Amino acid sequence: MADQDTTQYIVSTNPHAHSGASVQRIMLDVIIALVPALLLSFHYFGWHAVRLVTVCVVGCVVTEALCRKLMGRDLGIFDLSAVVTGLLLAFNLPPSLPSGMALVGCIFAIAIAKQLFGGIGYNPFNPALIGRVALLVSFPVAMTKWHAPLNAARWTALSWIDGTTTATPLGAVKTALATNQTCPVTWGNTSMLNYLLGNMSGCIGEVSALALILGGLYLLYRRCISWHIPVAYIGTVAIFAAILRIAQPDANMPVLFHLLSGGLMLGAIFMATDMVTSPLTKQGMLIFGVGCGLLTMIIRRWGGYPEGVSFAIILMNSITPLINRATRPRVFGRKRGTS
Amino acid sequence: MDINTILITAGAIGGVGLVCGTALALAAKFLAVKEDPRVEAMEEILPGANCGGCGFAGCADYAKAIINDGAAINLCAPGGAEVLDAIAKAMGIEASVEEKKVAVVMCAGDSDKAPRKHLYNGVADCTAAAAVAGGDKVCRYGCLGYGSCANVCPVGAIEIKKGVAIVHPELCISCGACVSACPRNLIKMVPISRTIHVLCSSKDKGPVVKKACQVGCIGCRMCVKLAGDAFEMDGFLARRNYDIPVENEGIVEKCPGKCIIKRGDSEDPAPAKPETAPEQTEGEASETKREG
Amino acid sequence: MITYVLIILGAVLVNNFVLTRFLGICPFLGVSKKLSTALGMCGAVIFVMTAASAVTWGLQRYLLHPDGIFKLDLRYLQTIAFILVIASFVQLVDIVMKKSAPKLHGALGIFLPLITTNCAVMGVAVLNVQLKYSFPKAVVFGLAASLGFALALIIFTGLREKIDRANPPRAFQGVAIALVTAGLLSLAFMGFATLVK
Amino acid sequence: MKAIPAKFKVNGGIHPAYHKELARDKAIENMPIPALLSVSMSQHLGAPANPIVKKGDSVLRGQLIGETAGFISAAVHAPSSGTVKAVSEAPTAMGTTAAIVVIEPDGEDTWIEGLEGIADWQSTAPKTLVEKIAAAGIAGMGGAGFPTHVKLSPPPDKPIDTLILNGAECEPYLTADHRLMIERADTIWVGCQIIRKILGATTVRIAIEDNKPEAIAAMEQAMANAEGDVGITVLKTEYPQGAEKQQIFATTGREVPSGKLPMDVGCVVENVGTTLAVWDAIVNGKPLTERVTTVTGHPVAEPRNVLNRIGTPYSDLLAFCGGLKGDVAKIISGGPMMGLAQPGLDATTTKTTSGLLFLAPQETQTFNSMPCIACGRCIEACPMYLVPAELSQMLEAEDYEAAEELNVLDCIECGCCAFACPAHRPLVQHMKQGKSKVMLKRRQAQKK
Repeated sequence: MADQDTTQYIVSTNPHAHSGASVQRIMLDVIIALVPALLLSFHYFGWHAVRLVTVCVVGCVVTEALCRKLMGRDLGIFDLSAVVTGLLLAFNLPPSLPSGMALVGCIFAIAIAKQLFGGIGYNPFNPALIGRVALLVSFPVAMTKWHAPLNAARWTALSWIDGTTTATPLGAVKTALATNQTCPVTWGNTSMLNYLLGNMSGCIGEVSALALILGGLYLLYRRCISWHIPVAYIGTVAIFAAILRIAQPDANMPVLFHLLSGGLMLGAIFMATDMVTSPLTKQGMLIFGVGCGLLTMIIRRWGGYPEGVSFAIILMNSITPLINRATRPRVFGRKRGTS
Repeated sequence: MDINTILITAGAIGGVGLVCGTALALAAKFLAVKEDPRVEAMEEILPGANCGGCGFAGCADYAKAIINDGAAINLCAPGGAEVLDAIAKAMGIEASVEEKKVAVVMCAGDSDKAPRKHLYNGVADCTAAAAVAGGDKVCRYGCLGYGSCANVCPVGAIEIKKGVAIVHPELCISCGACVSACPRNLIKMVPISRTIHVLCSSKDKGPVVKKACQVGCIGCRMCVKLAGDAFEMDGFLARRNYDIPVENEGIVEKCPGKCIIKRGDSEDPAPAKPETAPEQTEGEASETKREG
Repeated sequence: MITYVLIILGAVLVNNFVLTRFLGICPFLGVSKKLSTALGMCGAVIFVMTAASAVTWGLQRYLLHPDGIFKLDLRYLQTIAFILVIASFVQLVDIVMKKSAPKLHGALGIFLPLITTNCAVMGVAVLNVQLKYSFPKAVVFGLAASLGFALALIIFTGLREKIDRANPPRAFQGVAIALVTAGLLSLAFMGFATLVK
Repeated sequence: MKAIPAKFKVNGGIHPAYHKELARDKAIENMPIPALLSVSMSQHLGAPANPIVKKGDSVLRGQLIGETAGFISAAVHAPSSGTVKAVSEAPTAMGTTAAIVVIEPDGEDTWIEGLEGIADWQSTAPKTLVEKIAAAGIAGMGGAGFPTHVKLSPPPDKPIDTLILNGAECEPYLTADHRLMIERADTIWVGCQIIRKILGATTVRIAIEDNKPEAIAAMEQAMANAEGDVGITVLKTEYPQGAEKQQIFATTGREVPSGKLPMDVGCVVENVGTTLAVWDAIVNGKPLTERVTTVTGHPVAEPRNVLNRIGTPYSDLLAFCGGLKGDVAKIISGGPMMGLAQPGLDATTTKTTSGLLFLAPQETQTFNSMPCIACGRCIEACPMYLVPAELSQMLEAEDYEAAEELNVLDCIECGCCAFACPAHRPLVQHMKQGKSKVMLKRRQAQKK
């Protein structure tokens, strides 16, 4: 090294090598996993799906940029987490929701549920779900106006004629339970196929269970989520539904109905597994999944709302710090419990 | 409203009060816990800022220490003279009043004058930076400018300007938190009336200092010759003896190392409170400062 | 038996005293810094609320009510009498805790005597009267309400330890962000609305 | 005696890109004596040695130039014959400053007389053997640098039944131990028998990772006719298999209790390089004056395993390997996982310099202050089963009591968590700061 070495080298503590993982890459993987459900939502709900997705994604990203500017922090939109929140929020909205309300949902999700706590990583609750629940509670009518998929006017007319509103399967079950008549929804393998492919009324992203499972497998392969939460969650719902089905066959729907209807697949695979708001350890994730399953079925069976997935997940989000505290691994060289 | 309804109401409520009162009196007698009244009195006198300047965990802790273990009564810096007199009167002993002291950072090597050795990439905190390869400044003794002292200062009197910490004397409440926060012990408590300082702490020889900083003390002993015993040499480093005022102010211009300065009223007005984190210049390695 | 289960479910989940009825917010925010102090507070509140709802029911039925022992309608004295009883229970807890758990007593500090003015405690007593509960129902309601308070406080303490390490903008640091979190938590508890008719 | 796969395995740990192929098949090359040798007195863990020579003295190779200062310290010897140009202070690889003896070699490289080995070491008392090792100034060459004579004299109430030779070398890029095992298998085996005799250990295991088949074959061949409970444990390749506690568990299934030492479970772990130095000291009577360092990295023209004299400047080492052919972001003394980043090439090699690594910009990890997204990958990676995610957030908020309760002191700073962290958080730096603050608090508490 003849000349006086003037270049300055980077100096830091160890380690100097890295696995190459990055938050941006993880968020990109989640977006890729959501693409199948996205395309199907366009297919089933036409312009309305396109409108809602664009409004939500753009709304979330712009809100995040504004908040970061106001807080004088670095512009954090490049980690794509706002895009993921926007997509997931859009997936939880009924097709006919006005854009203005969707924007309110974005502002609530990003500004209040996430940036107010300081940005990614600090929010205790899942932003997209807080947005959805806030909308559900503030605009109950608009949030429960459903339309049948493959509606002929979905690509031509920008606003649908009101006549074509229908109730979601879970909605019909809930009204039957409330007025304790026998539930009107029939369940054969054709309806199962429809639920699987998504040919049923509901939120634009939750309809097709198959597309969501496909996305979930991609995430599992990319190690962005682990199997613990989805399996525990869906397993608990299945067992609980089976018990109810056996106890009162006429008042309760079969297990597969509960698995494929409503927001369970979307919630269990994408919302509950949100890293920031779910427990750290595998053991904690199992407890989290079981808890979500129980709460979902309690609300579906006895609660006021037809769908309990959103409430179940944010309730379990609130318990996550306690679960983390309780499920710490045994330190190498220490007996359990001794600090 | 005949008379007996009034009597009955008063009697009813009075009765309930009586029953509860007696129950509590009995409980208080059996479960009494001795409490020293003087400690509570002392707590009232102390300002209650819990700044820890006295070295105890808070005012309550300091009060207990004064009463039980006879701790020194002039440790409460923020309280200043009034608190000192009040404690002295309460304790019935004579109090010694001292002149107010302010913190001064004994280094002026900012990013223009003192080059960096390497691109430090890690937690933006002086102690952390000093632990990685001995700090990222060529000068081994200089201020690293990552703001450990500024974060600790309860009143935000320390500002980081171009990589060097500067204490604004008029804001300093002399609690001394910054003195222990600096990993390189550059901050000294100096009587507020003294305004001439040797802003360097490098014990290296002249040529080494010259390579490390443009405003370093090269140990030429000029100040000792000119201003007598107001300065004293500590190896190759000139240190200010603050007990003796400096008569010949000319030393400030004559110092060849340009590290002796006069800082009466600080050159630039103190900001109200440093709002944003030190801005991250592109050139420097990505600092990991917690914003907000 | 089923009515008691409904009362408990109603008071703990559906109409939780803190998260739905918004009673007892100041200890809820004040004590939720550390789990150990929060548990201490839960113990104190459970004792005071249950005991108070029992005694205040008796007071209302036998003293203030027109067909009580004085045959006089003294119900307008309800608040004073109730507060008197609650205050003495709290003072009792204060003395006992100072003797048995001085460290916890120091940690709770001002929030222990503050239970006297805690609207949840007073709320239970008044609700017992309004809902015209029988004595066993009133006691179960008092216990259930305090369990609801404890549940909300423990969950919130867990959240508080996470958000204390968060990095909100300067204006929202401290209690402000805690209030926002409490708001979101009560939004979550709305899921239990109309769970129990 | 066959190589048996390890029965136990610590979960956690990571699989970095190993890049061993750069220098794995390069035989160890002897580097000519550089123009200047600056021998640092801080060559090891514990108190630096005190220099006993002054400017102008002429010294011979193997002559004592720094005597031990305190119990945990090691002697330092002149790496070559020549005159002492200066005794001053210089920055060490750690960044701290320590005394340094600068020798200008005269080229003859003559050994000092009176250095003779102990021929029949089998029958010599362990005490004299340990004294000979201490006189040779041997310190752990795996990277920690713990003085060997201290490690080989455990207190009588701590019997040692198992000796483990650490041939894992789980750090990516480094191949020094790998080459040593291939080229010096038989002398390492003799050294191992010497240490076994000193400790009176019954079982001997040589732990080698399964990505070093040639090394396993060479050691198997050298130990062909060994008797007693002797064997090679083949570890699954994973970082950090070379860490003491993890290796003891993988080889014997014993878990060293927290805050305790390997001798508390009857084991001693010794690096293969150190074992070779023990052989050299006992059989030939030679003090430790040189070691093998892997100079590697994609920007290096010809990566090599260099047998260099202690005190060789890094710049000379790089020049011997043909200088740089690509631009460099980081210079590391040691491996990429636990090595020490260097501001430049002005430090010199010591007994613990196992590698000199040059990382290209795209390979280097840059830390930033992004918040933790609780993905849990650091918990999966931690070989001590700690919770780095929560610990680092506590330490960032300076909550040292809570961190102490979560056992931050058990962290071995192996770097697995920061390696796996998608948010690029400086987790190891948080742990280091946390550990020093917690230790400081404990010392202050004891003083009161």
